[in-house]
Amino acid sequence: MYDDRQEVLERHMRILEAVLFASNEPLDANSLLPFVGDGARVGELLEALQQRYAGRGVNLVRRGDKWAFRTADDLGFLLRREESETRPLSRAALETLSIIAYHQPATRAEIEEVRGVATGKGTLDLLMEAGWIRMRGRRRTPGRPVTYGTTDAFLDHFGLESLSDLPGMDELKGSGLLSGRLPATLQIPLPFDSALRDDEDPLEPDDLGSDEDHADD
Amino acid sequence: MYDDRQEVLERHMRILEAVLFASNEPLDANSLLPFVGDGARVGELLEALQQRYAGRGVNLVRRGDKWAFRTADDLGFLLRREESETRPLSRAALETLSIIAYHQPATRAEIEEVRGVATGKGTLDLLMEAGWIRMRGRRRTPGRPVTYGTTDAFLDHFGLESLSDLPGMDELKGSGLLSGRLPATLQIPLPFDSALRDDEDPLEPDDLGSDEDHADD
Amino acid sequence: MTTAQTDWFETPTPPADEDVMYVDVDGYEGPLDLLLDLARRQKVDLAAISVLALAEQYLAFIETVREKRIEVAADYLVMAAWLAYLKSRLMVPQARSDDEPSGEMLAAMLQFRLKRLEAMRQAANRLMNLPRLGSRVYARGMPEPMAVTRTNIWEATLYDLLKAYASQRQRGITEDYSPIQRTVWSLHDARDILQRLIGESFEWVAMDSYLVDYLATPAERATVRASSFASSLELVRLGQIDLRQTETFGPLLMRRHKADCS
Repeated sequence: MYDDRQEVLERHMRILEAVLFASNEPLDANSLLPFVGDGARVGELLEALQQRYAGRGVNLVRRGDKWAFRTADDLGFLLRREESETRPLSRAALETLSIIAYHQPATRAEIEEVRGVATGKGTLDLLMEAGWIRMRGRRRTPGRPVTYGTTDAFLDHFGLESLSDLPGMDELKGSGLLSGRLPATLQIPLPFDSALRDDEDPLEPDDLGSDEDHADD
Repeated sequence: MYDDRQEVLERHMRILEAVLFASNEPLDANSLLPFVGDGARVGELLEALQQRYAGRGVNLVRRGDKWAFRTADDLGFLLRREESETRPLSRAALETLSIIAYHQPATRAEIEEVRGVATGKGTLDLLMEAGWIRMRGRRRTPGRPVTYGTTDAFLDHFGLESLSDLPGMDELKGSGLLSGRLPATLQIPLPFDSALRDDEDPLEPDDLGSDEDHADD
Repeated sequence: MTTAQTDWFETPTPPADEDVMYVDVDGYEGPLDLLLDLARRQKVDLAAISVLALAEQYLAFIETVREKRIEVAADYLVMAAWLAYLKSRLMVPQARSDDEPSGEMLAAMLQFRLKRLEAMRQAANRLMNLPRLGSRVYARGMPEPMAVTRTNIWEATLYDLLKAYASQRQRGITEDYSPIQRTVWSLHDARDILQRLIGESFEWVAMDSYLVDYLATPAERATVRASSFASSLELVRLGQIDLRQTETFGPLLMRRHKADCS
């Protein structure tokens, strides 16, 4: 009986291993489920598989809700390739990205408030096109501005398991730089990773046209 | 001493694992050597790595002199998915099919004459693919055009016991599908239902290749 | 981490003081950026900078720039105005009744904003230094994509099939059909014509003889006869003509009614 169970687990792990290895995009538990059958506990299988690959040259990593095989961090120096000259992000785009990452959900006005300068529409477009940010919803304030947040592709690109892994997050929280300490105009929301916050409304159908392309799904 | 050696081997295996995983082409031992250092025995390392992955969902396989990770053969089916989509038949296809049903055996020219427009090859292909029509033979006229007829799958799909169940002129009028005022010259033929008609020759061996797939079986 | 990506962080290398005057405002991403750069040059912790000194440097800087070039973005001027106000608040002791925020509070706000911007810059820098996918971490180099075989299942009902057949068989016919335009003699016209033809003739003449010109067209024959007959009955009723038929299906004879005749 125990052996049977063990055998089924092994078979399921092989299957997940094969599917995740084959894909270069992270996959979530739901899209893996059909491969192993409805009864299987994909979450547990994935964790067991992650254990098995811990310490190897290739690791199973979690990116938000998704999982992917990636080369081990510490081998990066060996694997560095001649990178085809990818255009580095502009300073404006970098700052905007980090403000969205650390302050999300953030409206354009909030981003501008932190940077002290207007954000060109092109900057947000560029980050959306890169698949790193997405429109999350609308802030329940006058004008109902769109709120921006990061995507799972952002987590994947920067090798983060979740937003709480953002470097320096605790420090920033501790120093109050992410929390509003000063008058209401300076209030800054804490990063918020779940569906919608109290003061957010879902996007409207019209918004979605341009949103869908960038949504992490 | 032994432990040190073991540790070095482990480290080298991790490196090869990562390099082979990230590479976009199979690699041979020589191109792997620089990653682990000149002293290493890449061949032995690769074989050890292959051992380690034997039986897993992903295997290290050798292709000539080169090595690559590949999904285990027995799991290849995981990477194929069949999707079927139910789609309504286009008007052109419906018209062509109905002409073939009533006028069979019908050549393409005859179909076009009834429809009054040219029938794309695609339409006939589609109906063959659906398994509803088949090539019956060749008309004994100049050019020896192929004659088309319906299949048993056609009868099955449309719930007909035989072609004689297709409603005739009076029934079509009775159901309102044909208007009552039609010139006497308009005739609705009785579909011809058996193997070959007097003016038909059997298909030639060359025809059969493409016919067999669509034959009613 | 590629070198290019650190550019923004490294390049605002504190220029020598005399260079400051020649720094193009366009090189700064807004007044806050410029202020942060000026604050960095105080070479103390941002928490310990002298906001008053910072305000003075900014105002002096903007003044210099304005002397050299006329256009300075409005943002910079708004900030200059705000800093001038801040300076005055810091220098003039706060009156008791004053509802306005104190100079210290304004200074703290400015300091907070500078620290926050600086923090975000450092965060961006740290983010870009992470082992990023494609720079130090790699995905499978030879992914084995899922092959999807798509099969179409065609759907049609017998009704669709019959409708398609019937409609195309009728298509040509329906197009050819055009209602025949019939010329119809109105009763009124028929009466006028009859009266004109009969005129003052008191001889019995067959109706068809009168109408011979009009009966030549087969399509009109029926309407000409019917309307003329109906009109003749009306004329009889009015006592204008006499009408006689000597045998069944025989010709209809008509003549002008003689008023004095009994």
